[in-house]
Amino acid sequence: MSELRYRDALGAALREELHRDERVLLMGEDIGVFGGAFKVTAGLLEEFGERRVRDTPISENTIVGMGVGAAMSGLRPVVELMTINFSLLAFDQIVNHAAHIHYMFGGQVRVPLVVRMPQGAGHQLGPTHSHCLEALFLHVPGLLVAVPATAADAKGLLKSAIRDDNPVIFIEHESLYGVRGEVPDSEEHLVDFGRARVSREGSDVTIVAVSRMALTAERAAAVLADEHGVQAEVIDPRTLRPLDLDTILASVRKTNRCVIVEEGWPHGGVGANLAALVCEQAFDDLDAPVARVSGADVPMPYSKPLEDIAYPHEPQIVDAALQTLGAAGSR
Amino acid sequence: MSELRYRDALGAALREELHRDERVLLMGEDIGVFGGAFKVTAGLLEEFGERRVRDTPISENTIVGMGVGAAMSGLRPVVELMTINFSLLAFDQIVNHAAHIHYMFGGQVRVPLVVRMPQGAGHQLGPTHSHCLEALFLHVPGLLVAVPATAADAKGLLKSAIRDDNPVIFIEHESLYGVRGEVPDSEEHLVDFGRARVSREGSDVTIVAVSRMALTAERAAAVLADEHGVQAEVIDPRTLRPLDLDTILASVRKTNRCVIVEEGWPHGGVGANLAALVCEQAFDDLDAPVARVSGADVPMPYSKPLEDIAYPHEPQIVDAALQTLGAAGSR
Amino acid sequence: MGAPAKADVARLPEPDVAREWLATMTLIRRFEERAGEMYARAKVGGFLHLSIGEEATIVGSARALRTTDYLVSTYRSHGHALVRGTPPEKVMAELFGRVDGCSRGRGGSMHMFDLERRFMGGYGIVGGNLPIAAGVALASDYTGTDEVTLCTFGDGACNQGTFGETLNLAALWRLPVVFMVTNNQFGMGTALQRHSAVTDLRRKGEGLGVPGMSCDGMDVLDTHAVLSWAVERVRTERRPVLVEAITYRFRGHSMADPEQYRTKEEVAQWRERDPIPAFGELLLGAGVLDERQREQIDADAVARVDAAVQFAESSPHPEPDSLYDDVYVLDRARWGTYSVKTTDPQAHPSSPAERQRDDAAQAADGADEIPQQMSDALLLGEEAT
Amino acid sequence: MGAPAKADVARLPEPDVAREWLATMTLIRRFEERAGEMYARAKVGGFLHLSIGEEATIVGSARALRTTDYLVSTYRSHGHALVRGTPPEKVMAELFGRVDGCSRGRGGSMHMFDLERRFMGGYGIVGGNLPIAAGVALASDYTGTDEVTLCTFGDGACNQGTFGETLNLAALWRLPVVFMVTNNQFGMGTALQRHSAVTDLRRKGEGLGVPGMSCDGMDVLDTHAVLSWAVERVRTERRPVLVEAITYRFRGHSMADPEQYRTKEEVAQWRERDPIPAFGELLLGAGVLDERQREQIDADAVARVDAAVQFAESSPHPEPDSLYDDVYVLDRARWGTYSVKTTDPQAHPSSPAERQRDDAAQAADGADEIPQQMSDALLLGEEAT
Ligand SMILES: Cc1ncc(C[n+]2csc(CCOP(=O)(O)OP(=O)(O)O)c2C)c(N)n1
Ligand SMILES: Cc1ncc(C[n+]2csc(CCOP(=O)(O)OP(=O)(O)O)c2C)c(N)n1
Ligand SMILES: [Mg+2]
Ligand SMILES: [Mg+2]
Repeated sequence: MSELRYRDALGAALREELHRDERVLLMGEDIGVFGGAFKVTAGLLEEFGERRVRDTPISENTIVGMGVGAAMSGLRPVVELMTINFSLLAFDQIVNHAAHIHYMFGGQVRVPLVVRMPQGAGHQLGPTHSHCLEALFLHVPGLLVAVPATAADAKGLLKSAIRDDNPVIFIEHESLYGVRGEVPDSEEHLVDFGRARVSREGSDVTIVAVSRMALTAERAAAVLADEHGVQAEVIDPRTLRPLDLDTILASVRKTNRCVIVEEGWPHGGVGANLAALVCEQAFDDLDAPVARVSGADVPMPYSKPLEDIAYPHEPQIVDAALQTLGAAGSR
Repeated sequence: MSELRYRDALGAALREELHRDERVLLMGEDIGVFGGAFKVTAGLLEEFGERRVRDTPISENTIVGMGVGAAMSGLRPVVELMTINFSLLAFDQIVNHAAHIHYMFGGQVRVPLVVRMPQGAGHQLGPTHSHCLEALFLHVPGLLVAVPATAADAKGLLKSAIRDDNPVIFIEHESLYGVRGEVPDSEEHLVDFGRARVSREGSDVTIVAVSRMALTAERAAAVLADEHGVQAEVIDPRTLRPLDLDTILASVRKTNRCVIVEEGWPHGGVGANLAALVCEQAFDDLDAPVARVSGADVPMPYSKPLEDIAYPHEPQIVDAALQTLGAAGSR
Repeated sequence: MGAPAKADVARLPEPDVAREWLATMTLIRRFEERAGEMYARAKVGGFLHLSIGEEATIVGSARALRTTDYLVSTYRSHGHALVRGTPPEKVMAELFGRVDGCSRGRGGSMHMFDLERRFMGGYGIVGGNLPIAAGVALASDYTGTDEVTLCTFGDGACNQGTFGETLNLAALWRLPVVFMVTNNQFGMGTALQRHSAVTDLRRKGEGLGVPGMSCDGMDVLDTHAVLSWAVERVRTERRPVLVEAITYRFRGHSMADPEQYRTKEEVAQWRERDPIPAFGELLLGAGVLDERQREQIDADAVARVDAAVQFAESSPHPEPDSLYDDVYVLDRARWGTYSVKTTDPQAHPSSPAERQRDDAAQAADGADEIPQQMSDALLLGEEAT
Repeated sequence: MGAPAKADVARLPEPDVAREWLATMTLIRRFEERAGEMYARAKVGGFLHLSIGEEATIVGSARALRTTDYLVSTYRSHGHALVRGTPPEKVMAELFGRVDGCSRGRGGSMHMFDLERRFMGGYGIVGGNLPIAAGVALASDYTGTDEVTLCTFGDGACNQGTFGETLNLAALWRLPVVFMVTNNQFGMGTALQRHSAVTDLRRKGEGLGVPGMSCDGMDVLDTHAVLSWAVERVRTERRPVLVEAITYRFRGHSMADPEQYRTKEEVAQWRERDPIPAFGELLLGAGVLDERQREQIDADAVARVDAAVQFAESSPHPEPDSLYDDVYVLDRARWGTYSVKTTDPQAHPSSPAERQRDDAAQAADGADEIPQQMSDALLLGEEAT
């Protein structure tokens, strides 16, 4: 085990996979000479050279599309988009092409492409640079979607993503890059897609939280325990496609209460999707409606106090959990 | 009242608004000389000339972006995208620009833009031309989203959309273009956004169905009544933003059962969103889990028999409704 | 037509090769004519975009490639599959939506594919294939081979953002790709001069670092000569080139196009330059072909297409339970839920009674208001009434 | 520096005008220097992109416009707001995220806006502003006015798909728009020759029907002369033009840029051509300005910026309950649910205790691992350690 920043865990995953497999190459805006807008790729150009680590022009749709073509031809490209907001420029290549090519050509060809990008608010980057858009990707069959919250998952999931034969949307979080965590040293430390992480066990309420919110939820769970005597079980799904619904359902069957926490928009978000699934599959086990805590349904404002209230913090999670408990027996 | 095809009702709305308001103009690929890929705009070039009805190059992102700029400057552009699948090329202008400009510039400027486009399967157009993507748009604050199912709504909602000061995503359905329906003749026949249409009253189960599925659901309701003695209430929300949740909830409070029907993908779809909202708001009124009927979670295949089973027909809706009834009292 | 110009004869390849070109153009023509008939008989669904009139651009360019080179096409790609050697049977079966189709019935007319023959696909999104072709070329470059990728697209596609993005990147990274604009004078119903400010499409790469040239796309010899030069230049100099092939689409954009955007006279004029008879005459005049051989070539093409239709007819439809196959590559132990099945495909109507009810319902909602064989017409808004 | 060349003097505008240009360039410089300080003191958050070194491109171009003309910019747009006449107070208040900011604190540095002064906005998406500018020009054309739109963007933006799409459409539709590339030699850390196959950016419009020209973006006179010509040509001939202004960004891309992609020598060389002292010298030499006036201009700028900071400091933060304002225009009777409020903004931490707990939490998840004023550094990955 080593203590690594999330950013460096990602960098280590890239470095190891570049070493392991000659077919892996990186492409993206300012990932080379500049070292990456968030420095995830720092040092890799120096180590692997211009053939494997490629600075691109600002042409998101084409960068991703070239990744698709290269992947179809046997390479394993990892494309970095500077933030998830710019992935909207590449949405055609991601959805109409990367996601559907394997199916539409009858399984003849594979698209082992990884598209990495960070999301998230908290740094006053305003309405064009702050959104959490995982819900747009989880909607699309053919994509895998990872949302790592810890350094260990960042590394293990990224390595798995690069080795996977499906196109993977790999969503990092800007506020996590500096967070340290224990990371297994082994070059074969892989984290499987479709296996949730139970970061805290508890019997009173299940809290499912994605991306950065997994950490916020853990802190909320500590408050619930310390101040309210409530034992929350905290689940980080790690990947939204595939989804480890079994782990979530098992927990809900135990706690009979469920709170879902996401940073993105509520209408048609991750929370709506999980709430629908949980209500469908565990209806008789629920003692209260599934509660959702989400980002506010607004473009992210620049103003610090407005931004602060536009995405969830512990108090909302604590409140939501207490509400599901207050509702117990009310039916 | 006149009996009009859905297509012609849309054409009439465009014609009337072009006459009424000099600021209205149309832009899109092949809407003029060709008369529109689906002939909605047929005859308008001849009637209004090249200034008001503009054929564009194949440049989706720029066509929408020009619509944004023109709308900011006081025009009321209506942009046609040939199908919703191509809107993914314009996703940046739709989300990062059209949806957010009013908010991000502090309310100083408005974007009264309408983006019209059809969606839907049924004609073997395969994996790049058949998807239903309303869920991608309803996720985004700042957009209004309309999904008219009848000729009268097509006309009335389109006229309202053109007169609205917000950017509107106006989603038509390819299989509805030929369907006839009664349409009020008045040039002031407007259908308000945010008011659902109850197309059939019933007390046993609420069926909420969007876009083309609203008609499929009506037929399923007839089968439920005729063959199973079940009285279904069928609700077409008409618009997904704003959403007339009140009408849906009132119905669920009466029937205690709810089925949601959509043609698009299930993961993070319209159904997930509505199911989450209904479960949250009417938890204690539900006698069975909210059931969802949706398109299959696959890129739409070309093969006729595969396409047939990849989107919902009446039997699935009937089954889902019966299931919610069978589940009654099982709690 | 008289005796061929000496210059033309001098440009002729070996007789065998010349005859093969004629045979392949003829096969493509006959194949597409038959596909059109099959469409009218509702054996083929969806859209059907024919390249009738453009065969010289297809054969002239593809024959400039080695078998190890790659070809990337658009939704108008039957000919591109055939010229690469995909059996007509598999192409026709794809049009029929059958399991033996070259995309297993999943893609249809717009999405042909043949990995083995390095035909890297037809794509339904205008402009979507350019970055993909550049990616294929990147892989060739990365692995140090001397393969070249030929990427074809239409005049209308030059206006798509990917055009500028991809040409710049290909020039910057010196990727071995030939960009070929099949300029058939229209993007759907929009004439070239109504969609592009610059109509001399060779020039489209000037600001992007990609030199351009043109060829006569009605002349397989000229197309072949120019493309051969371009392909070899790209192979050795490793810089992309843009080639405009000037041609004309004889048929509508797709099957039900009323073609109000052009005159019958214009079409007739271009039809006089039909590349297949023109090349046939040239070969006859040059003594490379006799009348009997010419008829044989045509008869062979027709027979081959007959066989293709028979094969397609007898190939089964995909099984319902294959619906979820190949959404994902699932080749080792897997966890989690990949797909959400809120409707079970097996549960869809299958009994005759249900099927009948469903058909009636379809009719009521307008999908089948019009006979099946006119479904394209419906989609294009032209109704049977 | 010696006496100015006769040619330069001959090009000078009226003395008042010349002094106004110098004053505006100075104001922009002083404003941005102060903004940088305010950023270091955590008064400003997010990204802060300065145009220091590029002032001549801003003033030279904007002064070629009439007040009825439109200007559309990028995320590097403080100067564009100021040159149009937006009070420095409102621009600084926007940087401070206050209600009196020119976008009411919603947009920040990257999203300035002033409808009244026809400054149609700064946009955070590279290339996103081109179609918008063309749309503004379309509206001018549609309503039959002779307004012109000036659209500025960077060398890096030329590689975005919208560049080709928009230039073609503007040429095809003869829209009154001047496209101006502010070529500051870099897109972030990527040098021009590493992101663009053609580095002579004038040529970028050649295949698109848009003629190009260049100007010396370090020389306000040359910039003004070329842009004036371009703007008037566009106004009368109603065809777009592309102008490349060759300049240099003296500071990092944004605040915490370590600038490893260029040498100190290169920066120093360009700094010798700093457009503000250069123009000052010219005016002095031409007798249009004396030393005292020059100092006064600078002192005025500093005073104005002082006032702007004071104004911004005293402007209130937006009220929490304004969070949902202006997501939609809601100006008449409305039905239905527009926004889904699963979290009530009022419920967020507000009591000191809660706020404290939240701060600690933030620190733990790394957001504030680094002092607030280094948040940009964090975002750029350069940590305080
Ligand atoms: C992104 C996108 N926009 C629009 C369409 C609809 N469409 C299909 S073909 C076509 C015309 C293309 O013209 P061109 O590139 O010249 O090719 P051609 O059809 O002439 O071979 C259009 C607009 C599409 N398939 N994809
Ligand atoms: C679509 C998009 N991609 C990437 C970015 C990140 N980004 C911001 S500025 C920039 C460089 C732009 O360079 P240029 O156009 O030359 O303008 P300059 O910053 O030099 O003024 C990049 C890549 C962005 N904001 N938008
Ligand atoms: Mg064409
Ligand atoms: Mg630049």
